[in-house]
Amino acid sequence: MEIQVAQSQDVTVVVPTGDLDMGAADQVRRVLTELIDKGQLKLVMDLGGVGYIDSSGLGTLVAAMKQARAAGGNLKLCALQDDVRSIFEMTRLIKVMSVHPTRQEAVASWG
Amino acid sequence: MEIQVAQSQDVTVVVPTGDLDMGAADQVRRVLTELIDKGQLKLVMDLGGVGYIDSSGLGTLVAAMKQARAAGGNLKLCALQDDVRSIFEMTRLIKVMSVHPTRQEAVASWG
Amino acid sequence: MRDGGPEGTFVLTSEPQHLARLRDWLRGELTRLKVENQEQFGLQVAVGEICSNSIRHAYAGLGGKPIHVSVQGSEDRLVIEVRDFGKKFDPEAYRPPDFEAVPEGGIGLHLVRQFVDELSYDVTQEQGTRWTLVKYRRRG
Amino acid sequence: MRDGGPEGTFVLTSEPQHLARLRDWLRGELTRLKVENQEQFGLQVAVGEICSNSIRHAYAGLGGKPIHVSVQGSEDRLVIEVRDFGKKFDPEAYRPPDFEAVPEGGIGLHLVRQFVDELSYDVTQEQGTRWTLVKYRRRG
Ligand SMILES: Nc1ncnc2c1ncn2[C@@H]1O[C@H](COP(=O)(O)OP(=O)(O)O)[C@@H](O)[C@H]1O
Ligand SMILES: Nc1ncnc2c1ncn2[C@@H]1O[C@H](COP(=O)(O)OP(=O)(O)O)[C@@H](O)[C@H]1O
Repeated sequence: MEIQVAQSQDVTVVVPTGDLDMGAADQVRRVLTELIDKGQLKLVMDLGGVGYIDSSGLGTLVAAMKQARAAGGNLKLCALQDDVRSIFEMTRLIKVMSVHPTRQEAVASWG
Repeated sequence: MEIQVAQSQDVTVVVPTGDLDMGAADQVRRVLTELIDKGQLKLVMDLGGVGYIDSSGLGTLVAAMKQARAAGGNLKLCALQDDVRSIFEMTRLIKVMSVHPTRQEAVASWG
Repeated sequence: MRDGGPEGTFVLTSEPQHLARLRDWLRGELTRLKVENQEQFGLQVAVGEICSNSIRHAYAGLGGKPIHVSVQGSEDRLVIEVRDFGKKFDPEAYRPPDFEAVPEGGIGLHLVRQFVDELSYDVTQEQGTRWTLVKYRRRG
Repeated sequence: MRDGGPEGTFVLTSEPQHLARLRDWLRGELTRLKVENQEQFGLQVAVGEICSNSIRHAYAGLGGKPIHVSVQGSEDRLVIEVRDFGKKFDPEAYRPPDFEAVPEGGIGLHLVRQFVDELSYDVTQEQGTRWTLVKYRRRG
């Protein structure tokens, strides 16, 4: 999995490309934990390039969200593909996480 | 607290009037448990006459909802007053319970 | 139960039945102190919860025990005090509820069930598990 | 890792990195069996979760262990089998996740905090607790 990190004012946008499965979960966890540890707490994850996610991937995102929230920030999501979105719905995570249609809206939601 | 029970086809509508507080919770619990034990599992609680609810009242409704769902039914709510609705929102119960604007819609939702 | 005491205080005993009368009294006080109507409900809930806790936790549900409630208003704030005389609140033990709780485990098999019509396992093997997933075909 | 074996079967070893190749293989099989495109994603997730579980639970994360996957299609159904040879699944211990989980306790003080600006307690008394609720007044 390829992971790019972009800065949009004080918001950090993480852009993974590929499948967010058990094989990629560790890598994503490391990237997110490092950002949070460095104090980059306004995080957006752009899932536009992610066509597959499983419970390991979800677990990684939830853990990072909790970590960011505990430190006073948040991890928001945007640009979910339909299949990926269905997984967030089945697990009710869609109600718990902050999910935006586009990257622009996710970044703007920080105000 | 006054509690009326009405039958609308195979749906049982429970209509409490008064404050659903710690002092009323036991009474409501008894009525709902008795209905569920008798196999009346399609339950609607019309809260139109309830102007006050506290965590004891919420706990009673959640317990009855779980009991009904475990037996294959459900406890749905309708006609929440604004103040009462705000309590369901603050505790996120609004997302967990099935809440309808009117009694008619709640009954119809059983299909 | 009595509700004597100085103006602005209310004394109830620890039966849940008295909570409604407490709320009525509180509404009167708040109105006297010119608290807006839309704020009164929330304060009733707040004081009601604190007193319910005194009944349930400090007095373990026992009746006949005293709870004192007082309300004072100044220009910029309202101060409400609730006092019980039972078991003490232990802040160390208190954990706020986690409304964002998400099931941490067990999501995998839940997802599997969303996508197949039958899920079964055969654990009669010496070692390991054999899982069988069946999906009915859609006609068309 | 090898993916030999009879047609319709795939053998992988228990490294998470192989799951992507398993999914590619599965997609090919499902296409061959004329499974609609929109159903393929769900079946990939289902089989992926079962195999992740074999890696994580049956083999405790250890690599190099075998997992066998087979797909068979008949007129009315697809049957997918996944087989591991590690620790067995224990259905007795399995509890499905409760997505309707609601915090059972601790809602009282949470509600109090929604409605007041300060909540404090003084537990220095001999007995019991004194709670102080402060609400700022709105100007206007
Ligand atoms: N192949 C397997 N071998 C042994 N135990 C398993 C296997 N698959 C699942 N389990 C058991 O079933 C439980 C539930 O699995 P699952 O729903 O996927 O959730 P999770 O993997 O997050 O715990 C696991 O925690 C594990 O105890
Ligand atoms: N007046 C009190 N005296 C002693 N303990 C209290 C008191 N009020 C609250 N507590 C403690 O604080 C915890 C949290 O209270 P609360 O948020 O109202 O939830 P709940 O009453 O549902 O447990 C209680 O479980 C209890 O242990």
